[in-house]
Amino acid sequence: MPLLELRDVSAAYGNIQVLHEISLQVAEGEIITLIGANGAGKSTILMCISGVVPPRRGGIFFKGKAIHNLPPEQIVRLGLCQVPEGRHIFPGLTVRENLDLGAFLRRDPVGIRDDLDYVYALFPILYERRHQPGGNLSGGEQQMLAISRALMAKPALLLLDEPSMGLAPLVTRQIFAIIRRINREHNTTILLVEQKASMALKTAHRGYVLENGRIVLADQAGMLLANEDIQRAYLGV
Amino acid sequence: MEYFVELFFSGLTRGAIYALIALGYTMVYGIIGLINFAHGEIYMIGAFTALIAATVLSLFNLPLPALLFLSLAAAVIWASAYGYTIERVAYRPLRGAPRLSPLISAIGMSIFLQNYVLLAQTPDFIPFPALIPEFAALEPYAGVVGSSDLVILLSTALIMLLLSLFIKFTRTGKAMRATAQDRTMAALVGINVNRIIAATFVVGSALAAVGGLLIASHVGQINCFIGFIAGIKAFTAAVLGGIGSIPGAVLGSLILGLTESFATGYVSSDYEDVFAFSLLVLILIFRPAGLLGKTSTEKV
Amino acid sequence: MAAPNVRLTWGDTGRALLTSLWFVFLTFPFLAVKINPAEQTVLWRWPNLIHVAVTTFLLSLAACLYRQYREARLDRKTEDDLPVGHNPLHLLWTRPGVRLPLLAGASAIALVFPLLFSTYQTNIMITALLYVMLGLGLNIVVGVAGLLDLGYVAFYAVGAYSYALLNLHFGIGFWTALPLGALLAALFGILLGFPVLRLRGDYLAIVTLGFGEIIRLILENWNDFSHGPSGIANIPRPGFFGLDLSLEGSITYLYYLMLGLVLFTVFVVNRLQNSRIGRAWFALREDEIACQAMGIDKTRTKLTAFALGATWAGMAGVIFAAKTTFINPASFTFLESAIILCIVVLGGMGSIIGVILAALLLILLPEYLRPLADYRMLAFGTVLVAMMVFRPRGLISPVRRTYTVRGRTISDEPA
Amino acid sequence: MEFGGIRALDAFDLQLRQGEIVALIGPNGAGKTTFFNCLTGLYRPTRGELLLTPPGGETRGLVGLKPNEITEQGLARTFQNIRLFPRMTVLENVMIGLHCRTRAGVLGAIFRGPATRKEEKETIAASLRLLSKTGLADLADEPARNLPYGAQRRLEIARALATDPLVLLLDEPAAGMNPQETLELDELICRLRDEGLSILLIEHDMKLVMSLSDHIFVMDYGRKIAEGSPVEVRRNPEVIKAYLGEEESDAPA
Amino acid sequence: ENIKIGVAGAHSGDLASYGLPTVKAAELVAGDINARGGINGRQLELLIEDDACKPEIATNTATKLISMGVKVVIGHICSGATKAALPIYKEAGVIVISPSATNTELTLSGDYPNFYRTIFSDNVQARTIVDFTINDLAAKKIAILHDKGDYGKGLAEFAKTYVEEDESVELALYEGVTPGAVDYSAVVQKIKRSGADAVIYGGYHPEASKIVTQMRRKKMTIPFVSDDGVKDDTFIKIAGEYAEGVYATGPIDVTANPIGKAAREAHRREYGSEPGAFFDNAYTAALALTNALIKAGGTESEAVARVLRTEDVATPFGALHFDDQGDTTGATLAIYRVVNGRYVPIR
Ligand SMILES: Nc1ncnc2c1ncn2[C@@H]1O[C@H](COP(=O)(O)OP(=O)(O)OP(=O)(O)O)[C@@H](O)[C@H]1O
Ligand SMILES: Nc1ncnc2c1ncn2[C@@H]1O[C@H](COP(=O)(O)OP(=O)(O)OP(=O)(O)O)[C@@H](O)[C@H]1O
Ligand SMILES: [Mg+2]
Ligand SMILES: [Mg+2]
Repeated sequence: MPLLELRDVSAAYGNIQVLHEISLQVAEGEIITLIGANGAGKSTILMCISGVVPPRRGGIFFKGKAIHNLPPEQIVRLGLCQVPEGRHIFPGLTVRENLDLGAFLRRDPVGIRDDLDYVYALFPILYERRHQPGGNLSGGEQQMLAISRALMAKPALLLLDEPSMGLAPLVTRQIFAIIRRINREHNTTILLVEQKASMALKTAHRGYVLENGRIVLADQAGMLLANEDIQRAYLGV
Repeated sequence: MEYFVELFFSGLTRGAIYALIALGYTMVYGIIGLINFAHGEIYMIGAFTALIAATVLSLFNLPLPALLFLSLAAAVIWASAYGYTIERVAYRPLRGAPRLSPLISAIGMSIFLQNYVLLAQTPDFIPFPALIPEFAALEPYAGVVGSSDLVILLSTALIMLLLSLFIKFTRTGKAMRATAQDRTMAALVGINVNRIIAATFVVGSALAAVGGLLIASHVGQINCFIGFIAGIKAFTAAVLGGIGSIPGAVLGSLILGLTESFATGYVSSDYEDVFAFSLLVLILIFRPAGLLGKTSTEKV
Repeated sequence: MAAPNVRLTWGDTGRALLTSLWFVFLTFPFLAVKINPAEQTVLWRWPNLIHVAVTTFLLSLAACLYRQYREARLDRKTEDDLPVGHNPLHLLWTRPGVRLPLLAGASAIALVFPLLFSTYQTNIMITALLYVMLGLGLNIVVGVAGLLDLGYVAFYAVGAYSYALLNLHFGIGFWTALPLGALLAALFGILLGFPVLRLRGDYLAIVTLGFGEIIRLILENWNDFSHGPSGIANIPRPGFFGLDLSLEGSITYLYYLMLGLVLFTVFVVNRLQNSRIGRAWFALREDEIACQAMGIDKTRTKLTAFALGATWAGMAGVIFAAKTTFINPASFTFLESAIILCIVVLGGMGSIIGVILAALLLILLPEYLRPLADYRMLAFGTVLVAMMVFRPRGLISPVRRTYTVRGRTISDEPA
Repeated sequence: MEFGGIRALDAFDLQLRQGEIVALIGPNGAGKTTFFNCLTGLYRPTRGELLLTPPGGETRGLVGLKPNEITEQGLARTFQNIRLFPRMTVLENVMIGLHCRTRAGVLGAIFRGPATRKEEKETIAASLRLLSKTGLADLADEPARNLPYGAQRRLEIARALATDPLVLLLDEPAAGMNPQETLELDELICRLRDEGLSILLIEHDMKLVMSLSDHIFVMDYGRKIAEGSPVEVRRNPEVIKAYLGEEESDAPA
Repeated sequence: ENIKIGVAGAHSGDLASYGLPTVKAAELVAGDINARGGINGRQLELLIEDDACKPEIATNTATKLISMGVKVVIGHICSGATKAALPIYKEAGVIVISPSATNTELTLSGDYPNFYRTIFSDNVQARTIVDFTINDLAAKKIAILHDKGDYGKGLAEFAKTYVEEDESVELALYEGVTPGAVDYSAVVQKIKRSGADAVIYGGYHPEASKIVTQMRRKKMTIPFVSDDGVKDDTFIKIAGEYAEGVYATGPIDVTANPIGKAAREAHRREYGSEPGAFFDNAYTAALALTNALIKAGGTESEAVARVLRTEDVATPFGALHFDDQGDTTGATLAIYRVVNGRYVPIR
């Protein structure tokens, strides 16, 4: 049984349908990447999974449980966590409080402390800025904060929406390393949406290609990397 | 000098009265950014419930402290229930609507509640029993400060302290602040946004009810329209102090009360509200986010 | 289309029962008990609770049905890929064949209204038109430029008092006072706007509210200037080329005058909205910082909106004074501002036709609800809430004007 | 420029000549966006000067001017976190850009005289031209918020161009774009440069930066740590240490 | 055809308690006459219209009544609303009798020949209050407060003039308080500081009771003299023990007058409650009006006016008619004092 499964999911904003019968599976321990042009509907898929944009039709199953009718907070409770596009830092809360909120549903103070140290170690700048309001961080710092906040939840499945956006090359590489690392060390399953398709495909096990709200291709990451059409369309070769 | 002290204390009392209402106001405002015109009506409902409870209970010849406690409990319970229901009926369906729509809904709610109480009870002023006991020890200072003034001042200080601690340190408090800033993201970290907003209304309404009882007992009379002016004043005070800030609400209220008192004392009470509002304009010109509001430049 | 499939389950009924119990609890102290604190007596009114229980039970069942119906409809529409979430009134209005006949019919009725109806009806229609004008004026400030003004009534008062006082002291007539009142109100708008327009959102709201109160308090307290709370009486009605008009005549005259002014307002507001300056207002409402970066002078643009809005309030004030022939500060309370704001929001911020509909609705409704006596305001409050709950975006949502033909490619134009 | 004790910008200086593309790079939080904000008048620098010399004009100081005045002087920008007018149509967004180059006032709007009508027509035509230049012409009547991310970025550029600038400031224009789209952006920027526009670019996409820039400034902690041609900068050990990281090929395997 | 009588005033909202007693008085009087066969066989029909005490609504009310063919009106209740409505009535030749509009200009300005009232005007009441305060209470320094309202301030203005005219007394303080405020201690401190030995208050009882309560709590015992708006039993209930000794003017006590007594009994019988504010004035207005209609044999306005001006009619306030300005002849004003929780007439 896959950890996450989407069956024929359709979604719309108002009267514009953006997802058409999306089906995909994510097995436990996998890193899956979702690539596609701007506006293909990648973020919308993540929002559907998290329950922010409820799908109009189709089913979403997490750990075998139907979640397409649940509100976001209950989905999060099941161990699914998203780093949304645009970061969504709580601007008036300090960096530390932002991180605490990531662990909102957790009740193990010791574990939370450890994880806090862990993310501070990953991103020392956050430690430096821990008493500063999140809204005043630079774009890249905010991205680091958003990822760290999600890590604080210790999710079973992590949804990452363009985590490298706005990050310096050095940090981007760091982020991908971290993705691999948490996947390895914590066995966190990851669904990754990324524009830097080559890096994403190198990191992921499998990938899906999305075009105009439809999945047009699904394969092992290596195969996709080698696919010429993909190279032309998404890798800028 | 004595006159100054007298005016100072009357200003303080007035300010503390405003603060009792402004605290709940600023909480609700802080979380959904809604100028909740119905908050004043919740205060009125609280005061009325206290009166009704006190009248019913006084049939049983209870001692004053028991009467006070039970009326307070009734006021808090029902005011919270009304706050919760209003949120449920008039504001929750409007999440995601344009910013001004809930404002209109709030105005409608406020009109509705006034007239509901008017029809169910009476449009006239009715006497409110002195539920706050007179302290004999204060008798010599009666010219300056009365028992109810003191009780109001102390309650305000206590409530402010508890509320600040609650907001700053409890899980619910943090969830409230997070919800206030980014509702989608709050949901994405596992906060039940609807429940947190409802909780905020319940807490805010409970505070309004406490205020309702204390103030009505101090003033000695209520009718179904007292909420309106109270709401406006609380709103002013909350903005003055920096909306969403708990100590700000109290500070704003005290400044408002003192201004009015000194304006009356040294100039004329004809223009006390003019002074109050002018001060508001002046302060906002120099501190556009209120006294304790955050003025940091927006990050772009 | 088949009727959507709605049915009530036991669960729904149970929920309705709980709701009704909740409301019984809620209303218990107010409806079941009636106190007479003076005599320390209590009157128990148990039957009231039964009414509450039954009414809320039925209402929540109805609400449940309505929800199901709506959901069913939504569902089907996505299947057929039909537009969702559109508002029937709006759809009707934008349908090509409907708009013109509707407009023609409305204008025909408007033209012959005084001939068909009694003086009284004409009189309240004048009031309604007055509020249309106020609503359209405030619409510039709130609906278009997005500045929340809770003290709009101050400018209305400025207009009314300019006419009353100018007439009292200098014998200035209506037609001279009309532009003067408008001008004075605009001046006040600028005066207020200068210091406060850099405030954001609700901070602006409270300051404007305060300003409205200040104006009213000054009018109330400064007897030598404004005659205080007892007001100014015997303000002349507008003259008609020096003719003496009967009561009926002058009301009819005022009606047509008002109709003309409303048309003028609609014309002006419409042109403003679709102009360079109107675009700047819209943009300002969307994002101030981006606006500045695009070279829009924030302060000046806001001031223009503020002053223009005030101008209309000033004019409406002059007419108000001329219509009632008596004014006192009590006519310019916050509630008045609130009602005008309701008109704007209910109309669907920024939509002219919406504002007109809302003004007619909100002004005529209480007038015709008058037989309900004390239940009138209760009903009014309920209507406001219900309207917002069912039409959160207002009666008619404004549509952005489009400048190109949809689907046409323009890439062949010179780059 | 300081924020409550944090010095975000520290004695930083930079020159940009006409028709040049200069890139500004540096680690996250280095103060690049802050520099833009100072340039465009959103923040007021604590010390220092900003000078603009239009071709054939005299040098003018920009410090102390309001943001809209700076735009009028010929500086236009895009934002790192997109700031469009979401509920206005694409075309209108661009027309707003033309606001400071048009004149019609309230009276013009009401009476709509021939001058106003002409101006309005020209505004629309010019906006449409800009849209086709940025490849958005088909979307002219969409509300801006319905656009996909990449298109929104291009719309921001179109809107900035509409203010008829001498200098265009781009804050991470390629963020959130896939490589293919980035290539298109590359072309667009080149084209703009060829038309004589000077461009100051903040970007983390090194491929784009290296291929476009005539000159690169590198900053860290608000200070300049290096400058030079792309090749020089790429080799600079300090830049590698602070920003680029050890060379490792980004290209697909 | 019925004779239509308009009854206009505030019948809903917070001011309803001032307007509804008038409706009841009119109903009682009209009911009596109709029971006796009406006027010349024509029944009286009451057209009751709410003006919410707002001038702008009052004009609508007036036009509506005129549209319905009304020739005589009992009302309006508030001075402002009355002033707004009067020009409309004047033009239509409608006669208006108000039970409660006290503004002096209504009669003294001469602008409204069609207007009559059965209540004393502000200047008369102010005169009485000031005279009483100076002569009977022997006050030397007087503080005058008002509630900034139409009624309260109008009265206070006159009181101020009269106090200033009198060389022997000093105006210690003249100030408006904000109605609805939660606390008046600052004003009270100010009175104390002014050294006043009596307070005259123009306004209604809610504010009066707050001010008196705070004065007494702050151990200020100087006399508090107020007006008809305070001469209300609610005032005593709310101010409780602090109400003791407060003076207020009001219409003369009608409980001894047979007509007044009968009217009040009829009210109790019919509505099961005690009559409210201005009931006696309204009853008087209704009696005077119907008497004029009977004597004039219809609603012809000149004839009705003549009767009103010349012929005495028996009312709860005794036999009276109206003077040329529209005020009643004869004394209708008395001074009361709170003694043991009740208003007792002292003059
Ligand atoms: N709130 C919204 N309202 C209306 N349409 C929207 C909304 N959000 C997204 N869309 C539209 O839905 C489509 C899919 O958007 P989505 O954000 O999922 O794309 P994406 O694949 O994540 O693109 P990107 O790479 O730019 O992030 C786009 O055409 C977009 O315009
Ligand atoms: N308004 C502000 N208030 C407080 N601190 C600020 C503010 N604006 C920026 N800062 C701080 O200044 C520093 C520089 O921010 P800036 O946005 O200029 O970085 P940047 O170079 O653009 O980084 P990135 O590449 O991540 O966008 C950051 O550490 C940020 O926290
Ligand atoms: Mg996306
Ligand atoms: Mg930046």
